[in-house]
Amino acid sequence: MPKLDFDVITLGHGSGGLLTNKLLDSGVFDLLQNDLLDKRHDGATLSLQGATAFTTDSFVISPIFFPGGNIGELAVNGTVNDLAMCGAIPQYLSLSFIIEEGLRMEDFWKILVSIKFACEAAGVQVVTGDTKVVERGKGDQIFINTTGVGRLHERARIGTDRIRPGDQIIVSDQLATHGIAIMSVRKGLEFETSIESDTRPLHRPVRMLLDNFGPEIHLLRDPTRGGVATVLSEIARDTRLGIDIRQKDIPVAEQVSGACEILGLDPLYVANEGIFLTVADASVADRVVDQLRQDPACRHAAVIGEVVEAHPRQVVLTSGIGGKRVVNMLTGEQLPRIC
Amino acid sequence: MPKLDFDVITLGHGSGGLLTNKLLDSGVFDLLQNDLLDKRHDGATLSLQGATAFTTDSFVISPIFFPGGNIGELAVNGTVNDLAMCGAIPQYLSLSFIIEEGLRMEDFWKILVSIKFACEAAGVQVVTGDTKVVERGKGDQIFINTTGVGRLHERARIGTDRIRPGDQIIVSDQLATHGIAIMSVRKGLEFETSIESDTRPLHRPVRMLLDNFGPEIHLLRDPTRGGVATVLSEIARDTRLGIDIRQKDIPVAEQVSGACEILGLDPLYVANEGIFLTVADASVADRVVDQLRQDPACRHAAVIGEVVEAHPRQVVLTSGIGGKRVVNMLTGEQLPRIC
Amino acid sequence: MKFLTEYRSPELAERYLEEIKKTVTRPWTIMEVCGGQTHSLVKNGILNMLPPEINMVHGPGCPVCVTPINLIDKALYLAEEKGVILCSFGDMLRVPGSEKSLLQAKAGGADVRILYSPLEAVKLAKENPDKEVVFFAVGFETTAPANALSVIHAHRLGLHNYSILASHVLVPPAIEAVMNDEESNIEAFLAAGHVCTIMGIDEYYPLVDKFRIPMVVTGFEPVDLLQGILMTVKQLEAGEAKVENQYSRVVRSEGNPEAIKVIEKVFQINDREWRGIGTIPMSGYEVRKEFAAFDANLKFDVQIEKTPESEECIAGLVLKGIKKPNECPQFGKKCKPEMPLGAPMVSSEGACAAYYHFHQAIQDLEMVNV
Amino acid sequence: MKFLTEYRSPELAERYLEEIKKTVTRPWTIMEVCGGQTHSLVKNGILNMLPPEINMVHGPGCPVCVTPINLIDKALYLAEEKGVILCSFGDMLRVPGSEKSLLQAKAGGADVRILYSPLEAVKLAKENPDKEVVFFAVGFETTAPANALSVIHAHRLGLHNYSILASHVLVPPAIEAVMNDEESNIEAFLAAGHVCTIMGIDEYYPLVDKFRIPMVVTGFEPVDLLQGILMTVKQLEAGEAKVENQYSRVVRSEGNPEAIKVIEKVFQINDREWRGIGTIPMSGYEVRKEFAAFDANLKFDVQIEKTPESEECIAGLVLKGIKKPNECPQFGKKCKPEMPLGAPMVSSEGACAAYYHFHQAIQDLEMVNV
Amino acid sequence: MCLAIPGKIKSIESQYDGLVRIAKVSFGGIIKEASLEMVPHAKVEDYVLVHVGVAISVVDEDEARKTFQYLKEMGEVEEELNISEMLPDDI
Amino acid sequence: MCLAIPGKIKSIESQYDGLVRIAKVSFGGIIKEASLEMVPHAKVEDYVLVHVGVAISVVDEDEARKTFQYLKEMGEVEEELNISEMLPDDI
Ligand code: SF4
Ligand code: SF4
Ligand SMILES: [Mg+2]
Ligand SMILES: [Mg+2]
Ligand SMILES: [Mg+2]
Ligand SMILES: [Mg+2]
Ligand SMILES: [Mg+2]
Ligand SMILES: [Mg+2]
Ligand SMILES: [Mg+2]
Ligand SMILES: [Mg+2]
Ligand SMILES: [Mg+2]
Ligand SMILES: [Mg+2]
Repeated sequence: MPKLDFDVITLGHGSGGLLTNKLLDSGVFDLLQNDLLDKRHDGATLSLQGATAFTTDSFVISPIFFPGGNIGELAVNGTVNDLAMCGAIPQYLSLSFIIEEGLRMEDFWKILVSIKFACEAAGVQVVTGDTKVVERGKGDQIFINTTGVGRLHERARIGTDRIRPGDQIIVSDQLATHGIAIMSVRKGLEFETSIESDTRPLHRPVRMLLDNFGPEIHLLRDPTRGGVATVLSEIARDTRLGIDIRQKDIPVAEQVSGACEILGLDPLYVANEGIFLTVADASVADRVVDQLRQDPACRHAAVIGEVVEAHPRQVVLTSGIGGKRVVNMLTGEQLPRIC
Repeated sequence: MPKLDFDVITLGHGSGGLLTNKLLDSGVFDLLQNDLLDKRHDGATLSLQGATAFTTDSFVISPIFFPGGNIGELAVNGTVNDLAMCGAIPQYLSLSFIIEEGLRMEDFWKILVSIKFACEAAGVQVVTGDTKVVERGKGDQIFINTTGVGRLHERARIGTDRIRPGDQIIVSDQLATHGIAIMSVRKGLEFETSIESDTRPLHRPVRMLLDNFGPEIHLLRDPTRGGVATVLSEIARDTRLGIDIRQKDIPVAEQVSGACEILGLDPLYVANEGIFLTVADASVADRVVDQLRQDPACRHAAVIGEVVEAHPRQVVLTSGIGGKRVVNMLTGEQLPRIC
Repeated sequence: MKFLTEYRSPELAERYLEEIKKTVTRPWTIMEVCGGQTHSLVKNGILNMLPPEINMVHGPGCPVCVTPINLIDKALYLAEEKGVILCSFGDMLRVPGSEKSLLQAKAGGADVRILYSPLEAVKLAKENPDKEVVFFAVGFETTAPANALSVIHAHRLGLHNYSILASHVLVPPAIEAVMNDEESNIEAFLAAGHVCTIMGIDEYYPLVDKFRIPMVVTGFEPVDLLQGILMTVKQLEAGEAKVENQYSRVVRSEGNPEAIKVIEKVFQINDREWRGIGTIPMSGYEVRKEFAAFDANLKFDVQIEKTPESEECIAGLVLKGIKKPNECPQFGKKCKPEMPLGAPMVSSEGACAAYYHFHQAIQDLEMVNV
Repeated sequence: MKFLTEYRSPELAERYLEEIKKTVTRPWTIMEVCGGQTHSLVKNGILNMLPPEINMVHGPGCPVCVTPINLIDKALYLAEEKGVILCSFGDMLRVPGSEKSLLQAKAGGADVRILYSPLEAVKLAKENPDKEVVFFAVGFETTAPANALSVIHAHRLGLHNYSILASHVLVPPAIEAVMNDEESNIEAFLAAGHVCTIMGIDEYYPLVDKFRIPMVVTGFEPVDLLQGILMTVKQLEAGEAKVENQYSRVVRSEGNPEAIKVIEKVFQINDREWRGIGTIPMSGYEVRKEFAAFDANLKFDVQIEKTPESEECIAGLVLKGIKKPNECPQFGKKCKPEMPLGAPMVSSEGACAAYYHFHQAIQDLEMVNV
Repeated sequence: MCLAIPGKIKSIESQYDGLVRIAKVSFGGIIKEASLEMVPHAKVEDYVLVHVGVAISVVDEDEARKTFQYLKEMGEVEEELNISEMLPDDI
Repeated sequence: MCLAIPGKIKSIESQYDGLVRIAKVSFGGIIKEASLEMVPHAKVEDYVLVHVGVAISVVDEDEARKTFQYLKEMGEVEEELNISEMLPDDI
């Protein structure tokens, strides 16, 4: 961390004047340094060719530091993953902070360092940014927006319109880990043991799938907020096809399972970060799973169900004992069911 | 406004589940509709060629509705203008909301409608977006991030490295209007009369300058936070040249002047939205001003000073009575000087 | 997870199911009293696996569902007008009072918090000596010891800023009310395993005698439920009516004497209004006078007008097992989880919500237009 | 703007300047007492326009600058520990107390607000009956009527939750203290126009008699200041020492009798500590006993330990006109507006900040490394 | 109603000068605190049924087996199902 | 110290049952409220010097002219500067 005159962020650091310049020059620019990050202008100039994916997300997670990560790497990975889900190779990010006055500079610095490493891990560059500071009580320590651009993979043919009955639904790893990691440190619900978030960039396994299977990969989605249930419901709605999934094949870590039992949560509705969902042609499904399992981030990849013509626009789950039930979108926010 | 089951935004609307879908499908997508805005995916696919400007800003203004505008049009205009300042033709925006629970749907809708009109006025399309909801007391009604891409104007040769001694400093219109408009509705400081913000897109006058003067336009900057003083200080610092400006030539509206007197503020440090600053070759400066004045948004365009070899890295102002003083960056946040 | 996963065994479930099919010879109507059991039946898809002769109807055993509107309005008043930190379990926050839910009050700026345990609320009171902390203590007998303990802990800590807004209901009087209803056609009960863990099974002998119905104390996992149903059907087919305990691994005949002691120390039995059902005599708990200082009802003198319940909602009939949720004209139409008309559509233990979320019956409905 | 723009006329300024140059024959040291005048002199670049013979030195007339650390610490304590709504004028919020400024306390969660007027603070108290509102009432005589009025308004409204933390200092005793300092070499004063608007000019005759120095009551616009300087120089060159009034368009000899009445109703004169200078007898206002209920000093019994002032800061010498800001070894080095060592670097009326922001002397300094 | 889950006691502490026993209970490896005030005889390694932070019963292993033995006892199946034995002890 | 600006009274209201007069004062067209309690004789169209929301003096037009006449009176310049006349009345 650089030597600074200040140890907390104040409104002045968002004034656009001297303190903003000092904050940025204190090391932010050095840390994130690259050829395109123009320190002295409000925008970057990129040289882009052809089909380019463009995606944005704001990250508002609380707490900002959680087991297994922090809001900084989450913000990088989240947008890197959204680009990957478009079938793109992530290239450039914009980075915009909304900081609540009083944030400790030390925390801001930790977040910045995480951003740097997350960018390196994902092979992306932060090329433009923005810093705002809001009054105490008007924010929640820090919010981060990342917006990303990336070149479309030449073999990618991604779209709900490409989904056919018989297609297999594959998850890349265990469900619910991130959501439970966050919930496990929430005031009033916390556990004694911590579950680590699985936040990570997914561009590598996605690229591998596109390299190897190209157009046989019909859809990619990261089941973040709303969980797998919501993403599958959206797919069923958009394709007007049915989806069958099998509870017994859905990978969930033992600890995460335990936490869900205690809190009365269904892992299908819990938010994820480090996993993605693939809808692939049946002919390649097993090979997709085999390939994925070779990536350390996807060791528990599994086919969990398939697209069907029956019960259009509905997701039906076969329970562990063989019963069937409908799976809907998450309604409202996810609250622990205790009583 | 669409008929809805809810009249305020709740956490559930940011859950990513059913309510998020309902909110977006209630009319948001319809309102902002265009061919590229993919309702069903987390990103858009654009076809971009060659040098492309990329810029981001988060908007955290309070109050969100102010005389002459609201946060929605501000968020569009702000990024449109940053693209224009890069010498680019604004094309596509991402749009990301961080909403505090309890925001009235009516207010959200008003903001959305403003966004729509601002996009139309600026000729840009919102192609991807994100909606988060934070707990009451963890935000400030609504924050908006817009990130923009736009094709570089082929005649644009913008950069501080292109600035030479003798270059003229031109402002496109009256200073401090926006900042005073906001301040004039702040609790405890408010005026009986309201000053209207001049928020507006500036891509048209900029394009006109680039069409007509191309490489003779050496720099474009929008002096938002920190005001004209800060931007000029940055230019002096980055070019290692001096800048002379003349107080008598700096256009400020009478009412804005009055407000600055009462609050003890210097218009040079007040935030702007609807104006930009051009550093142009001396040979074209007068024609630049003439051209600008033909645009209704730039009726008060004026040469306010020039780049000099003397006093490198310093901005010196000649006061109304002919005295000289140094102009520095804004320090800290701008507080009214009353006593 | 031991003692959990075993009872989810598909092999075992299949055998119990086969055995049920072999045993059953004619239609039977069985009520599972407990909302947790309803939730498990639909979540595991059991309702569709049972032979058609077995008609499971869903009881009033969702404490969130039967909490009167008036009491929710009281909690809202405390949170919004009295500025207390109002805490409760997750699902309780979604239930609509006469105008809004606690979650909506929270969106409006009230300090409403979700806790895992009432004991956390006591900690909160200790950490916030300048604020009043009120725990909205909803529950059946199962939750009563924890709620009572919170009062005892607060008392022991000398806290003056902690109180509970008790909304406690009791199972046996509810069974009696259901059976006394003329329209009821229930022939047997799965008794609520966790309630019996506290109270034991002795309370059920008089009911079995009075109404001559089988009563099988049952657990919550799929195999538990199937075994409980099998035991019930066996009694029915044999023309028997006795109390049996499927859930003996945790339920003792005498219940949990320590828990009963704590409940009796803090609470006393009173007449109680049930949302959708009406007042049932001697069917609830209120805080004893000795602990009046911890009774939010007495501490904050709140007079809230009674609001009539929605006329469109047939929750009363659903809770008494007279109608299935999908027989309600509003089910999935004007009444959905994101916009509930009645409480049973709110809690995921509520019969209407359980049906809405999980049950195949939804296929018969117009799809939600999303 | 009428009565403002005219006094910024470059033509008029030039003629006054010429006249000053014609009049002056030898070096003179003149102090403008008021920080507002310092601000105007540097902002308009007048210091560099004056003939070299005229040495303007800058007085202690910045109320924000001379407010003792101890009082700021008190305000901080009220805001942070007592949970009051602490309001004041903008610049006051930036001044460092012994550990932090009010702005930093705000960043830390305290409810600190910037107001245009103390009368707004009374409104705030009326709107927030559950909160204590304290106005940090900083000022010279000019501000005293407004601060006093706020007390009268609050009294009239029957408010029990409003009080002021008065930090009021008086000009004539400060002039006397400056003149009594052995190191002082001041030969004439521009008296503070707005203070005289309230108090009139009679207070200055005894000072002129005692110290035999010219005293010209002067306004704030560039032409006002130049005329005031010209009038002063004329006296000096003529060997005269009298009270003159350049600012007669608003300053009457007797001052503003209504304002004086209001001040005397609410305040009484007391000995007063000035930051950087020390205690000056009979140089401040405190709230009268009759209005004790509105005196934050009495209402909140706060005992704050006195903190010694920074040893590196020579504010005392600057405020007494003995040193120029840029003669301070820390000026622009360890002491900058964004990180002030002493109060005069904070307020834009403070001599050090005025120099830092506007004065050409900055050219001689190493550039800020931004 | 009343979500209650069995977990294994990993350790026991006391609070209020020994008046109250608090256990760390593992549910599939995730640890949460539970009051043992209602189960005074519960000890480390026991499985307790926990509801809203309070242990309300100690699980009886022998009784637990009955669900697997029931069908055999009824004479309806030949062998007792060995599911219980197949499962690993909890972590 | 003490930023005070002259503005023109546009209208006068009373508060506290007529005890207090409050004016709307225009500063270059921007209107702010100021208490007239310290200037009991101030009337609409008068220019008052306002400091932190309180009018502390009525500007005297004749006296105001003196700054423009001073140099002439001193015999230093030939004609009185007519700047004051050149300026438009405030809005
Ligand atoms: S579906 Fe809704 S309206 Fe009908 S009974 Fe259930 S809660 Fe009431
Ligand atoms: S420059 Fe700073 S340290 Fe020096 S006298 Fe001024 S305030 Fe004090
Ligand atoms: Mg996205
Ligand atoms: Mg990590
Ligand atoms: Mg995303
Ligand atoms: Mg995504
Ligand atoms: Mg920016
Ligand atoms: Mg930008
Ligand atoms: Mg507008
Ligand atoms: Mg911008
Ligand atoms: Mg900009
Ligand atoms: Mg998103």
